[in-house]
Amino acid sequence: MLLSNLPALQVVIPLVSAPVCLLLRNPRHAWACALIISWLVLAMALLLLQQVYTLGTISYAIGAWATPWGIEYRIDMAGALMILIIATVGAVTMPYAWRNIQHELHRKHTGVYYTCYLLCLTGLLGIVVTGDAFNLFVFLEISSLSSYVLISLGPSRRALTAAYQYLVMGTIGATFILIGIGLLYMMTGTLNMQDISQRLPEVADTRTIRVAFAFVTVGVSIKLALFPLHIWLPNAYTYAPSVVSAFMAATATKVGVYVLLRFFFTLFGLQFSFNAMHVGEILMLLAVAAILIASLVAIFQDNVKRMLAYSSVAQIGYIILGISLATTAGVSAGMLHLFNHAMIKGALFMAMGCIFLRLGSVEIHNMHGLARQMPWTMAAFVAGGLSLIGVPLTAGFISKWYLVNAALTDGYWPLAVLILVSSLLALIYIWRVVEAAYFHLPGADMHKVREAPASMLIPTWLLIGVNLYVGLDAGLITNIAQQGAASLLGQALQ
Amino acid sequence: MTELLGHYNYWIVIILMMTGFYIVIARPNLVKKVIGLFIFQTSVFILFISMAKIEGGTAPIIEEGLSVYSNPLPHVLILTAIVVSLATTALGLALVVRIQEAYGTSNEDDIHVQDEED
Amino acid sequence: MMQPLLDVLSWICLLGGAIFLLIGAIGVLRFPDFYTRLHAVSVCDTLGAGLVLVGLIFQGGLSLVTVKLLLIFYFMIFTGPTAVHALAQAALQSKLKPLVDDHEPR
Amino acid sequence: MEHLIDIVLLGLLMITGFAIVRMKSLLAVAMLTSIYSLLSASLFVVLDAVDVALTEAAIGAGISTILMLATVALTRDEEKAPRHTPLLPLAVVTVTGAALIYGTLDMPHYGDPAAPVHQHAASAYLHDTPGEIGVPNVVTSVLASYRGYDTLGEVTVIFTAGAGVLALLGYRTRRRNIQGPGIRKLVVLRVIAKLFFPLILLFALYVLFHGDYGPGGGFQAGVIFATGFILYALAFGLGNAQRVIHHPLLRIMAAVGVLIYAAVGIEGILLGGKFLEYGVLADDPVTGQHLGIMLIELGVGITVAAVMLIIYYGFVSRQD
Repeated sequence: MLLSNLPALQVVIPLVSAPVCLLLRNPRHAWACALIISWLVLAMALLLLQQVYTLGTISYAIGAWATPWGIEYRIDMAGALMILIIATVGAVTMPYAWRNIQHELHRKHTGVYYTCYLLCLTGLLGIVVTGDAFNLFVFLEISSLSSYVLISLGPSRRALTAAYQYLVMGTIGATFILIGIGLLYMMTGTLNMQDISQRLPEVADTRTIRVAFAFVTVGVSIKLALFPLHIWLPNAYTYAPSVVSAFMAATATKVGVYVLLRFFFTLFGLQFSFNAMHVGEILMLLAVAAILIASLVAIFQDNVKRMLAYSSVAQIGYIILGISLATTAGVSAGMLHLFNHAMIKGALFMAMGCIFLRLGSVEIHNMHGLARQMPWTMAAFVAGGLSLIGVPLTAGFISKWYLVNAALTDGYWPLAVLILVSSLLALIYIWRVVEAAYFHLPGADMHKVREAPASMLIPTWLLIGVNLYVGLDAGLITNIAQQGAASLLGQALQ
Repeated sequence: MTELLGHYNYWIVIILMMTGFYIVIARPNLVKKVIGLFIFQTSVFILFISMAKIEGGTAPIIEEGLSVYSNPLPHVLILTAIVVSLATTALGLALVVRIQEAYGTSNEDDIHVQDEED
Repeated sequence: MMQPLLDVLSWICLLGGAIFLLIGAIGVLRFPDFYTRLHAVSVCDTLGAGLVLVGLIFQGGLSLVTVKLLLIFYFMIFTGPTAVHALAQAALQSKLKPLVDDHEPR
Repeated sequence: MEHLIDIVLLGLLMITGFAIVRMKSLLAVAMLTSIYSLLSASLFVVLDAVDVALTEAAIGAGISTILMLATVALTRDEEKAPRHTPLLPLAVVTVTGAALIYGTLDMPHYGDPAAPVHQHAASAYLHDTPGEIGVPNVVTSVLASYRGYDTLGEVTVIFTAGAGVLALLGYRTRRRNIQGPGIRKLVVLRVIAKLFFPLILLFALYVLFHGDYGPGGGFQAGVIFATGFILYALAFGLGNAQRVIHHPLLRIMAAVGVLIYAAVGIEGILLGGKFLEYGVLADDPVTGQHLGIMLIELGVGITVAAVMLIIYYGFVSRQD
């Protein structure tokens, strides 16, 4: 009975636990509640993935109302993979959060932090699972509103302005999406994504649908921080509490990419999106610009969190690059990189959290000689950094390899060169940190710095472990990504 | 001419939407930006409600003797969206209050100057 | 027999209410300072909206609508003056001087 | 006639919108925003969206205005001129607006009964509601049952806002009742507030339980309920209001409302149905629908009222 209701429970259980968390006055209880729920969500995500793997796409009618009238939950392979990413990152960051939150947040905020975190988790899961265009908007707002709060809780006052900037841009994006959904509804008379895609061909050649497409694309691009709409991201990730940066960098923008995939392939269809609207060319240009410019900017950052944030913009460029090819190989490479980058960035931001806990700063010039004091943390950073660069035997290499292959198959050899060049840029900015930490003489106060606590190190290494495992044996995850891409494009070709 | 009469409602609504949008992106005052967002969103609501209207229809509350009702679905969507807009406004204004306390100003340009000095 | 009479009565009330509302609006625009403008506003609240409501009651007849309209009327006659009173007090406390005629009476 | 009212209201909205752009005094802008919201509520009535009108009037013109005024009181009232000439924003707005107007050209005409929106799902809602749900107000039936999951999301959004304001502004309980200057001293206001306070609460309950038959429902009721307490706090001071409903109670209420809603949904699963399937709650599906709608509207009302007060307390407790 519960198993057949898994799609609904996947979202409802974190939703219900959020108000419960608010009621728990003791921060430790709130943390325990959030921890248990996070791991439960991960268990459910694995079960769900297994169900989708064996049974194929799952459809669940909420309230038992038939599809165009009620709201449908629809999970295919791509969705199941996204849920797994969100659940993994959530489950891993929660044990890490306890020390980090104690250190970076005022005590009176800790209880509310866990509530907002659970709400954010709910929102992100809800976006992925839903098959209804308007329901997507509602859960998008749940995740956005809670992430504005999470970011604003950061230790410096600039967290407030970063959150405000994100709120303004995020709301503009959400309103654009709402306008797009409204125009789509106006022309098709339905909100169910499958239903819209069936009714769309009749009206696809109207100016209204074209405008709807444009608005949805721009709105989602703000949410996923596509260059040049990324300006909210560096500040938000720099000034948020470290665990929030890790969680958001690994999930929020990724879910944005997923929404874009849903709209392009499931809703509008490959034919309309790429052949009629030529969105592929535009996305490819923006992705190339994102990769080059953001990587270059990252090199000149002294604050490592900000550097990683710019690197995120570049990595989103890679993912979008894969999607812009609009082939099964390209999209599956994009999805593979989506998974890998979530793991890499999560681990790197968590390593920064460890450093901030002990050092009180994440500026490169304060990190001289840090590797001797915090060997495990810096080793995690190096392992993650290598993966970010795309060195063989790491996860980053696998996804870049598939990306290059996909580009070459379509005859875009300059893209392969671009990926190589940008990997060199990544090498430079990662090297700056490594150089400071390993090859500079330690500063005067450095001997006081101790290694980070195990409760923070183990989660960091868990994500690094996933990275290294994928680097050695990418069979399963590649298979899932390919199936996901095939299911997305398969729907689009129908 | 019918083209013009058929869409005048939407055109005015678009002007309203752009008024709000303009306030958000052009004005440096943080309170006014939130107000701009509010205007922008409210105008989008009017767009949705306009599309629900049927000529000669009545409110979608079923009664004896009536047969033409306006479309209830956009009304439901907008009820949700109004609540979302309130949530955004409340959070945005709460952030402005905190920014005012932390920076002593709620003008974007002044905040940038202070951030540069840090 | 009754219906035309009621219609005429309700139209008279509605039009009268509209005229008073117009007068109130002109007053708000034309009066020289805050306190005098408040006088103009109160015309809208009492006679203007009141007459419109009475006109609507004639249209509604003996039904639930009339009860609701009477309730609205009840709210209006309480809240209107209170709001004006609060406004005037607020203005006075923020040291807004009323405009007075300083000329000696001739 | 309807078209005339429509055009007049739209014209007034445009004038108000432009005035908001031009005005420098933020107090005036906040009041104009309230007027803008009230005008759009009137427009919603003309466009047959009575439920939306009630909500917009209560939320947009009511609570939002209070929050804006509270913020303006805490920040500086005057707006400074922007440092840059707004050429880029103007260009962005022009392009966006032009794109939208381009998009309208293929739209179905305003009020056209043959438009696709009126054909597919909507006509089924209107046709099936009497038999499947048994409430006359179709907006309520769609909101609470057909798309009840959206509404759960909506309650969660409001809950998120409450938690967010709690995190950002916190709260301070007043032990003593600070008698600030200004309108709190007014005897007339106090008498009227005392007179109307119970009536407002009664009206909130009416809106809550009459939502099946007329405009209204949990959201509107919750906001009206909160407005009653805000009036009380304005007239008698925040301390006295907090003595009536204190902060821990508000937290519990905000959480309990969401939990009631979700519990109704999970009860559906436990009784062998789908999530949020009300039909299984009673022997007769229509009775089950009634029961489900009643319970979730109650949950919505409780959460909304509590969150509105949390937000209000949060803003006002910063005032000193």
